[in-house]
Amino acid sequence: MLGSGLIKGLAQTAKNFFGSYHDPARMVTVEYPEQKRVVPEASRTIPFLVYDGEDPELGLRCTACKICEVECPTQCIYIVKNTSKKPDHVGKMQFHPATFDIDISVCMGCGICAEVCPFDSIKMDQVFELSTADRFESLLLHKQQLAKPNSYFGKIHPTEAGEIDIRREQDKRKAEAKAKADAEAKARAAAEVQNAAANSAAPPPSPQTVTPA
Amino acid sequence: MIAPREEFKSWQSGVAGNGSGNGSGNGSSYGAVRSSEAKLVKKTDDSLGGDLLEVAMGPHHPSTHGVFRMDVVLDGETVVKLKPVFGYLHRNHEKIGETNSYLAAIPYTDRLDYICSMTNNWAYVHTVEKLTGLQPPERAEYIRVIVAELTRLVNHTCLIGFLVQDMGALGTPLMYAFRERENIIDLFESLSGSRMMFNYMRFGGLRCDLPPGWIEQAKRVVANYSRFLDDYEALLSGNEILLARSQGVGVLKKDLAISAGVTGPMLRASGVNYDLRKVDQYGIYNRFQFRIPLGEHGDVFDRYMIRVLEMREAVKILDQALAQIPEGPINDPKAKLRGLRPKPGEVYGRIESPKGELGFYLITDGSPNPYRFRIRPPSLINLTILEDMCLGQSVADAVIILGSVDIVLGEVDR
Amino acid sequence: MTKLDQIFVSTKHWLVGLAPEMLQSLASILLSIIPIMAVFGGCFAVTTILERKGLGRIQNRFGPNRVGPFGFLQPMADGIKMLTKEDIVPFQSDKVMHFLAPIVLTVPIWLAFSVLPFGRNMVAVDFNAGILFFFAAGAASELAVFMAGWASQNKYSLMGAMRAMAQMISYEVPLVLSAIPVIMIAGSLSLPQIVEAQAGYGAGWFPQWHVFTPWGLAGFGLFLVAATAESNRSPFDLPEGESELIAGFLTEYSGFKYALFFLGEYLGLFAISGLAVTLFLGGWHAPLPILEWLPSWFWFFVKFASLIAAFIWVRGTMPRLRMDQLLNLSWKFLVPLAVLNLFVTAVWHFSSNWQSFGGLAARWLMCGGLLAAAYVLLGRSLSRGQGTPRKYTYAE
Amino acid sequence: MPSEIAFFTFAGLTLISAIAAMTMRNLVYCGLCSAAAFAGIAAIYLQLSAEFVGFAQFLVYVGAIAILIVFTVLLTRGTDIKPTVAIVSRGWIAGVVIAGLVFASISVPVFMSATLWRTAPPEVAAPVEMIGLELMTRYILPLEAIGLLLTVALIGAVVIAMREKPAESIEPEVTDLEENSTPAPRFDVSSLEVKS
Repeated sequence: MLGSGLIKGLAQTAKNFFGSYHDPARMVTVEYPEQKRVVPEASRTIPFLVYDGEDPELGLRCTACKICEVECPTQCIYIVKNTSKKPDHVGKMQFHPATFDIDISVCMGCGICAEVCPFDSIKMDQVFELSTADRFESLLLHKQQLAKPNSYFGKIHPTEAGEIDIRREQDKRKAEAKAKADAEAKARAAAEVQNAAANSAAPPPSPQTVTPA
Repeated sequence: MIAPREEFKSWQSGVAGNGSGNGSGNGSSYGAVRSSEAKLVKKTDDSLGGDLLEVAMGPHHPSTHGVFRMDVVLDGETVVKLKPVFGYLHRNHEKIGETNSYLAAIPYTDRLDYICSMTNNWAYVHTVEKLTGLQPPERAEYIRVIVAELTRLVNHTCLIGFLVQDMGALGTPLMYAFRERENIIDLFESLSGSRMMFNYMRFGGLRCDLPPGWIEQAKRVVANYSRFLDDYEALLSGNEILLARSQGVGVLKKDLAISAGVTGPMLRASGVNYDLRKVDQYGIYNRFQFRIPLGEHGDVFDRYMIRVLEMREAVKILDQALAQIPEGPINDPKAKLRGLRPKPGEVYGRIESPKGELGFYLITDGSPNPYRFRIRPPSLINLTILEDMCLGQSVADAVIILGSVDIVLGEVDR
Repeated sequence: MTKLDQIFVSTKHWLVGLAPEMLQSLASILLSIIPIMAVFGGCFAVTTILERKGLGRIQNRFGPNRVGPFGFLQPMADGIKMLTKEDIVPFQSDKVMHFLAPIVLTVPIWLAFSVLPFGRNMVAVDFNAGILFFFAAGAASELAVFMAGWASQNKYSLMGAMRAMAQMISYEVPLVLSAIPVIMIAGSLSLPQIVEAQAGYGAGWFPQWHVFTPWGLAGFGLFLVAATAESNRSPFDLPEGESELIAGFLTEYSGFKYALFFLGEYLGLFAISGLAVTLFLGGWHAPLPILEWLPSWFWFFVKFASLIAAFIWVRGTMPRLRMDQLLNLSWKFLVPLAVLNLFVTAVWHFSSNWQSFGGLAARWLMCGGLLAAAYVLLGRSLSRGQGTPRKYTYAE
Repeated sequence: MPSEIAFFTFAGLTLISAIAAMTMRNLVYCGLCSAAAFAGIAAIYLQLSAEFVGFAQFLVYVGAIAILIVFTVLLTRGTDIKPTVAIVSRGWIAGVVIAGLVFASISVPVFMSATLWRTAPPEVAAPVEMIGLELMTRYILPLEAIGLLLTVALIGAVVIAMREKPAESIEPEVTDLEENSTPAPRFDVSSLEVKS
């Protein structure tokens, strides 16, 4: 009334003016190129492919099952299955992608691909400096650009990666133990039959029976 | 796309330097205004005044909150006719929903009203849950209430910032609003991974559980928020200029509001007690003590005040929810992520989004994607009443009336 | 002390003395004009960056901080940008008027600086009717705004120009009316003499500035409000109200012409702030006798800068009025109050011999009470019930 | 000599502006040219060291009257009116005769008066103060009369411009509009149709 509200408002802005010099909570701006926010662990931008070991081609967890391609809301994933197979972490023979492309100009970073992936292969990255001068080639990421080591995954999503690593290690041990047991049983059976010359190895595990824990 | 209309042609060829009358504005002929040939329309029986001036405000006008256009006919500065034109941001949302799976529609709902992605998610999963009978566990319900009320805080604060910006306040309240919003979207980011497009809720539950320490951080944010609201009100609520600009401006009568299907704070500012959190009691809203503030005059100031008071109530709900939240699972054990194929049928689910009643209408035919996917956007329905509120007011008022409607063009045009 | 005080004056005299006899008058003129243009041109640059930084801090932002140390070279970057930008002239516009408008705006405002006393003996031209000259020079800016709005052939420009003219005409009345009491008391239209009239200290320490009297305080307030409106500053920036009229009469201007308008608006603000300092804040006089050792021009610029800061502060706080409310404020509030202030000033003048303690108190009470009562009554009638707290019911 | 050059410059400027104000077809130009003529007259006053009158001339004529002229032109949409009558017409003859008569009736007393042949008095020391004193003593009656006249004109203008009925309610004009015309559909679907 009669200007008292205006005075109150002026006091408020004055408070904010002086507060901005001593109260860091008021200044939420991050001066970007010099400072960068520490992104929370859950943060996600675009997908990437996880590989184990050193070789991106050999260690790629993806089995080209195409679930992510089907579920992707924007249909920005393009996968071509390779005809050959290679063993996965538990030693089963799996298909692997010949082509795995993600058009990140279309990708909206929803993370559904990472959620539906049964092989813990596609995960959400945290890079955000993605701008390029080339609209077409640079924004279409191929398998080589998408593949990143498991150690990187462990660095950006430590909790989730730790759980997955433990689970995969358990699977591997179980599979090894099973293989060992199988081999022993086979050997025993072989010894019993006393026909060692004919059979020397266990049959390879069928690729269809992959069961994530 | 909309073809170039006659107004545009006349806009390009016509001379804008024609004066407009400042006299009294009675007795303009409506019929003449409608003929798109004439840009300046002769008034019939006004000896003093000049002609009517037709201005296309938008779609790139600074204060139409996006690509919205108001074709206004002005007598001096008084609005005698206003036609809202929208569709510039049409993104085919409903058709995409019909071709995608049920799961794949969730990230698209984030982009409806991109300030309130959480409530959009909730409205959609609430509808599908109604269809499939999935029941989220208690912890998930609490988290939903918490994020929805935080969204309400974000939306109302930003809306007030934009509204006062439309009144010409050089962005100061808006910057304060964004400062506080930052705290809340930091919370949402640590929860869902994204700052705006959360994609957080799932049928029968949530995508992921709260990260450790989240509740404490949320409690801190909420405690700060009531302090911030006091400051915000000290800056705005008593400001004589704001009072003069908003009181008695853009009055929406109760009957008209009801018959036009207006919902949300706009309806409550007109004095109608209708809040789906009380009416439907969806989720677990019946467990919390909160009240519904009601306006009396239905003007811009009431719409502003109702939002402030709603924020204070939201803070109360948040206090209760954050204190009561139990441990437990966050997903219905029956729910599965992929391959949802509901039985044929139809369903309409609605929640009280910060802007009003947000509803999803689905017809299913047993296939993995809905047969019909329809959204009832509160922004659009509330916008249809714009002309009735703006007639007889000045063009500066039309701008703040539009601001007080609280639209997001992503939701209006879908 | 005197040397420092008169350093600019003596430098000028020394430089004029260096010039040949024939050119001395010309040199004197040039040496009066060039420093004014340099100082206030520099003030313009500094104010733009300080305003943006100040507004940023008010809004809890950093403000511009990228160009140069702390962003202080930002005005140069802006200037280069403005100069190199394409000068767009709308196809349908009136090209001559579109070109002339920024010039017509800027030139008279420069003239207005010539009568302001920036320090002891520091006034370019001491007109007998200096204050009248100031207002006359300011009057030309209205024509420029009209020319800009009309020549652009744009509906928003035209509406902005109409608003600007209505606003400037309306606010020139309270502006002049609130300056008249000062003329009445000082008994002169010459600005240096008005400053002289505020010299001295009551009781040895209390400055005799006009603002420390009831009529002066009221006049100062009225003057500031009217000055804000005259210089199109928030909350009276309706002519270019960006939320309604895009940019008002500036909509179709770009590049250097826009920069000239920008310059003109800021110079107008500076000129009118300088006048407010001269009329009400004691001009170049120090606030306390013990501070008199600081040079007079320093005090002028301190007061000047604090007024500019106040303008920036107000701009960062307040929303904008509507056109009819703006005119109502002028005609129904400021003008009656200003007229009453004339009367109060007369009362103050004729009661100047009430120098006893009781007499002083009665004089203050009478004048202040009259003004306060009018303020309350006029304010009440203006707000017409607005601002009374509203009750909101709650449904459970 | 320089003062004469200045005088002729200002006088020429004033005359050219005045002629332009009479002959131009665009009313806005006319208004602006008349403003220039006023400014020229103010300059001539200043050259005669009549500071107060010169500034007052500028303030009142350029700052207020010229503005009002262009404002009126704007409000009445005068810029659009295309003149149908040629500038030089038969009406001119009468105009020239009247102008001549007026000029004669002013110039005769001027030339007859003794002031013309008197030498210019020395410059007055404080003209503003003297003007004030004269206005408040000797010319108090004309001043009051002019003030009264202007007040009457002001009130008359307000009365003319006042609305017939006070607009107290918020939407009086809307109801009028609704009554006078068939209510239009609020949302015009046809406008959204795709045109090929």
